[in-house]
Amino acid sequence: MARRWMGTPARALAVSAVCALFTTTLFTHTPSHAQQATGEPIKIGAILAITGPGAGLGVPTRNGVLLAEKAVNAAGGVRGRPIKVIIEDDASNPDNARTKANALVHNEKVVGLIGPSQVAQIVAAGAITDPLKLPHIVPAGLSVPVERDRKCVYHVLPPQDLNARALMEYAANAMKIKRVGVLHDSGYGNVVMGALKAISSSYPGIEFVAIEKFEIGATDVTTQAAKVRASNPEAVMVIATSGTPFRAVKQVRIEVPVIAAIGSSSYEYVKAMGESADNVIIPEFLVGEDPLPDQKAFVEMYRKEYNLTPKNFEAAGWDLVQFMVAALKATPADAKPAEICEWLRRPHKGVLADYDFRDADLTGMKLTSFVYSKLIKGQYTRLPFRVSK
Amino acid sequence: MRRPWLIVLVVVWALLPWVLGRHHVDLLVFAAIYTIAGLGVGLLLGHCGIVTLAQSVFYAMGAYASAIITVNLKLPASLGFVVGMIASGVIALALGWPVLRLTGFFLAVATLALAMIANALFFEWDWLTGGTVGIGAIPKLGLFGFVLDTPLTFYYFAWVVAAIAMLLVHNLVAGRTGLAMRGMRDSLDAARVLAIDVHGLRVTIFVVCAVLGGVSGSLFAHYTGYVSVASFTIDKAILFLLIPVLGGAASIPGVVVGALFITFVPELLSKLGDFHGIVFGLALIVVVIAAPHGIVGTIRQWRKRALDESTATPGEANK
Amino acid sequence: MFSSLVVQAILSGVTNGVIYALIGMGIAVIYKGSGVINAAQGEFSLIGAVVAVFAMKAAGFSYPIAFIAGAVFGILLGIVVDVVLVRPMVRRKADEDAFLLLTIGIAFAISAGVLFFAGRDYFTLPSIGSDGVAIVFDATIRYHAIWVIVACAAIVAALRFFYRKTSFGLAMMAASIDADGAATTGINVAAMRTATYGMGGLLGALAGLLVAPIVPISYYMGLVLTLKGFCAAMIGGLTNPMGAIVGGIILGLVESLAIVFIASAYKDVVAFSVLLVIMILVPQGILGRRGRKGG
Amino acid sequence: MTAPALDVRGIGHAFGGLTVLTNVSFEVPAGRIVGLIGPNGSGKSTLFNILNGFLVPQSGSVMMAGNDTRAMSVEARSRVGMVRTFQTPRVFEHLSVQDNIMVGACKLTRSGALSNMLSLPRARRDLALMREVAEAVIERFGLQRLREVPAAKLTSGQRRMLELARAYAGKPQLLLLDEPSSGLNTAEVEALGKWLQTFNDEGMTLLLVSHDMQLMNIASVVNVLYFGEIIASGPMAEMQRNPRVREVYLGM
Repeated sequence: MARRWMGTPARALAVSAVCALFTTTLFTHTPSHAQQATGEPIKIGAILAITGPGAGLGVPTRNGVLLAEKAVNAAGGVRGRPIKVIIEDDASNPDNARTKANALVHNEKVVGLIGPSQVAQIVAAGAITDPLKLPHIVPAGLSVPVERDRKCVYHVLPPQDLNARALMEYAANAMKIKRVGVLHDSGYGNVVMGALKAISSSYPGIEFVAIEKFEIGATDVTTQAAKVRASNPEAVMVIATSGTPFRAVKQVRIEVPVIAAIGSSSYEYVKAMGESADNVIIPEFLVGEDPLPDQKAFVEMYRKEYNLTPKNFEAAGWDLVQFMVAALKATPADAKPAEICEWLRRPHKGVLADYDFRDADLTGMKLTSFVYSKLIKGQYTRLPFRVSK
Repeated sequence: MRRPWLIVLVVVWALLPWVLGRHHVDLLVFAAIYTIAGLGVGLLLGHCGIVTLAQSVFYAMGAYASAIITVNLKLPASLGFVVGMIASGVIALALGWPVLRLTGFFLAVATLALAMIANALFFEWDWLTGGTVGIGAIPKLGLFGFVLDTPLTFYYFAWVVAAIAMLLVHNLVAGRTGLAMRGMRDSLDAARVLAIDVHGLRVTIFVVCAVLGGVSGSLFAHYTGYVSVASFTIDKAILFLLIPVLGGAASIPGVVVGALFITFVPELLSKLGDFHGIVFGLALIVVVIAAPHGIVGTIRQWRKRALDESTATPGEANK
Repeated sequence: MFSSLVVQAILSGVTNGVIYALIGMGIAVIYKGSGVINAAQGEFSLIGAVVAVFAMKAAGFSYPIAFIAGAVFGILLGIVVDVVLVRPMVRRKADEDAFLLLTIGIAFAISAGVLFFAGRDYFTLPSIGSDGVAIVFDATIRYHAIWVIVACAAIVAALRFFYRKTSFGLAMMAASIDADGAATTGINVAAMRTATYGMGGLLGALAGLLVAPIVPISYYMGLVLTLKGFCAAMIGGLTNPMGAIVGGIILGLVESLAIVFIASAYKDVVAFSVLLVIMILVPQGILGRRGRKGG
Repeated sequence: MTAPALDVRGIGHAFGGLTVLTNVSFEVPAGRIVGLIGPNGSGKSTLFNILNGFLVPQSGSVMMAGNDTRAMSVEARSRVGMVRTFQTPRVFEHLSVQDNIMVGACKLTRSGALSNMLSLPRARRDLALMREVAEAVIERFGLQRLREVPAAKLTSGQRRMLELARAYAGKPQLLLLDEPSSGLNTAEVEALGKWLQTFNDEGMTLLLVSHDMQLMNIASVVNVLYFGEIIASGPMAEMQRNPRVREVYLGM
């Protein structure tokens, strides 16, 4: 009886093969040559501005996200299952952001949400994820008070008061100047301007000699730029997400250096600035042309994939996915959203910078992690200046 | 209203959200909100022959009133609705009094100018409206102990409010005011000669339209929980104009059909990206040229014509 | 230092004003010729610029060829709008607000079409002459802006010559003043109205082509341009297209001075408030004769 | 003696340099039928538009039952009983005959938009009253068969009758008639004359403006307007014999 069961050598061979296969997959976990993740994908939602005024931020972030998705899946995904990032375009509009967030969270049943990248859209999408305590990470700085109460919406770019401080540090300590002019838009620019006013008391030496505002999508700001020039500042801060103000500054022949906020720093906007992308200093985190030591690996991988140089938003896109995946790996497969959200509330080491999501501003970045770049004839160079304390 | 037909409609309406997916219920809530704003525009267009592009202004005022009252001042939501309606009505009266002296193109263009001015001010007065950043975390509405935080619960509340608005507009149109409006529309001079205060009536209807816009804005604020100037652009003003024009300006069912059209068409065409805008533009052109009475109006005409043909005995000339 | 600011405001005011004038002239021509206010005039400008941009980028034509392509497309668009859309409604004797709804529908369809085919980004065309700037009393004006002012003057002269000296122009003028009277003298009024829309389309496209190098054009800007053009035409009195020139420049100056003396964000608020005041208090416009009904 | 229903004093008016009326004065005693005739282009319709408020005269004044109408709008004059008809009758095309007449009766009720929206008792009472008045007028004018017919489908004679019925529904004290007989055949003019006579018998003051001599027979006084001036006034028979009028009218 037993003989017949073992009788056929073919069957014995088949059984042993299966055992061998089983044991190898169980113990092999070295990422370099692990099997490609297989099976039912884990869906992560992503809302980015692929079109509209915010495309200058959304498109680079998307590249970073896709690169991270590919790398994570190549390294075995999460517990062997691949991740699938479903990217939706909010067309730089909060209504779209709300509808897309609704569809992703309730129809696609994503386990986490990435983006959007502009303030209005973040608050709109946050209204969907916050009640469910869904893990939600955005490539933008914390801007409005309501964001402080949304404990599961983390930020991988500095809050606007940190941006403002970084701008003032350079003007006060690197340039050591007194008279500063400001040209800012009515969205992102408005928020950072509010922060600048709030912290101006800690930089007594600096006086804002002209503050000119223009509406988002304005196409002609020469008159505002002329008003800034008329107050003969020693430097002009431009806080906007478009190339228009930079072109206006050049057209009215303002010769003093321009200090721009991180929101203007992407190759899309540099292209839009044309030849006004010169003598512009930007406090940011990643200068692809001259990266910090532990950013080199990411820069190389990005260049190999897209044959382009990455910047802040590409790195932010990468970090977003890495942190989300780390949370999924560290929590049980059937963990509830709130559990994953709570796991994320810890320090993280990203390509862009180091974070501590436990902070009240749900970001935890330091002023010292800023690097300062300078645009010379459209090319980024990294300045030695760093904030000391 | 024919009794049985109405009862069937109510039953279907009550069961619908349990049958449809959450995303479609969300669209039906927006259809209710747009119906209320569209009723106002339909009243002006269908009964007074006035094209208004300023409804997005009053829609925004209702939304901002609710947001400011509940978020900044932490006062109850009902006060937000009331303040929204009063604010819309008062501003409509203040602006309407001079502007409604104009007629035809010039009045329509004047309302467009008002919409543009309001949009620029919503941007600029960010201390009030939050500008592009807007106002977030608007609390959910509570009603008799229920919290209306899901599309399903809000669906019933929004459509009941829409039904009340429809009843009020129906009464207005069926009553003395409605008669005076339709007379004014056909001949302004003849109406004035019959002691109808034409200017006063047009301003009154403009105020009613604005208050309806305010109510729908408040509903929008409490449903989405977030308002920003990007939701109150000129596109929205044209959308509100589309509702009665496509549906049938002179009829209340027409406004409902129009509201359903502009909420579901973008959803059906969402695969094609921004294609729905073209459909709206072409639909407006086709309706204005070929079917001036809108979808419902044209159907009524076909049914009436079919009715006439069937009852007209052969040989008798079509009277 | 202060004076250069005012000079800068005047220069940019005149530059923008001339663009508004061109659009305003298009609106006035169509209004005079057919009694219809074309709410899609700004979209004619948008299409003119977008066609030129595509002719250059996609089809690789040179700038002059693309410019002409844009202008011709404007004329064709005007003619198609009249023949296909306006004519059936004239036959049906539709009332004033039906025509307005029609032009709003056209505006919405065109801007949605540009959004769908050309996307949300901004288009610019190369400047006429060099990209540099001329210095005037320490304020700057782009060479292209000077060319725009020259072009606008040339267009006005050509229009005046066309309407007064050429037989076709006279026929169009007659048809616009008194359609029935003109018909009795054998003028084909319907064809004249089509020519009027063609002319309106041309003026609109030219405005778009000339503004694109200064102000990047995007799908949503048609309505703002229409309203600014309408404001220019209103200030100049709708009955005479030339009035739109003065109206446009006044509007442009009011806007840029508002930026200097009030605040930049109030530019549009001031411009459209001026429009409302004029429509209500001075319906025939500052320059126009009493001849206009309406307001 | 009660104040005249209409007291026109020194009316002058010009359109851009072209004088149309110079120093026109005449009276319409309460309860009488007064006529105003004149060839085309004599300024009749301009005067008519001044009387009812569509035009503000450049000089002179119009007193209505003793008070000055300068500050009164068309609607205000109508509310105190002045109703006019139009040379080509302006009926509400899309509304049925009954609805047209009900609009005429709006003047008798006051419920506003709010009470209508909430369909308060006041609003419902007003609507019922208007329907009652309209029904009575339809009976009176024999328009029962046309009750549901949209005004657009009426003949010009029926339109004239509807305009009269609609005016009558508002119980006017003073009725201004602008070329009421234009487009009517002699039989219809005869019938119109009878209707106007019965209106007058019920106490309504009438001002007939026309170039139709036949209709003027029902007027107690006729004023003759020529090139913007009243050249003669008196009973119709006398006017036919007046040399100045004959010269103007009959070119003899």
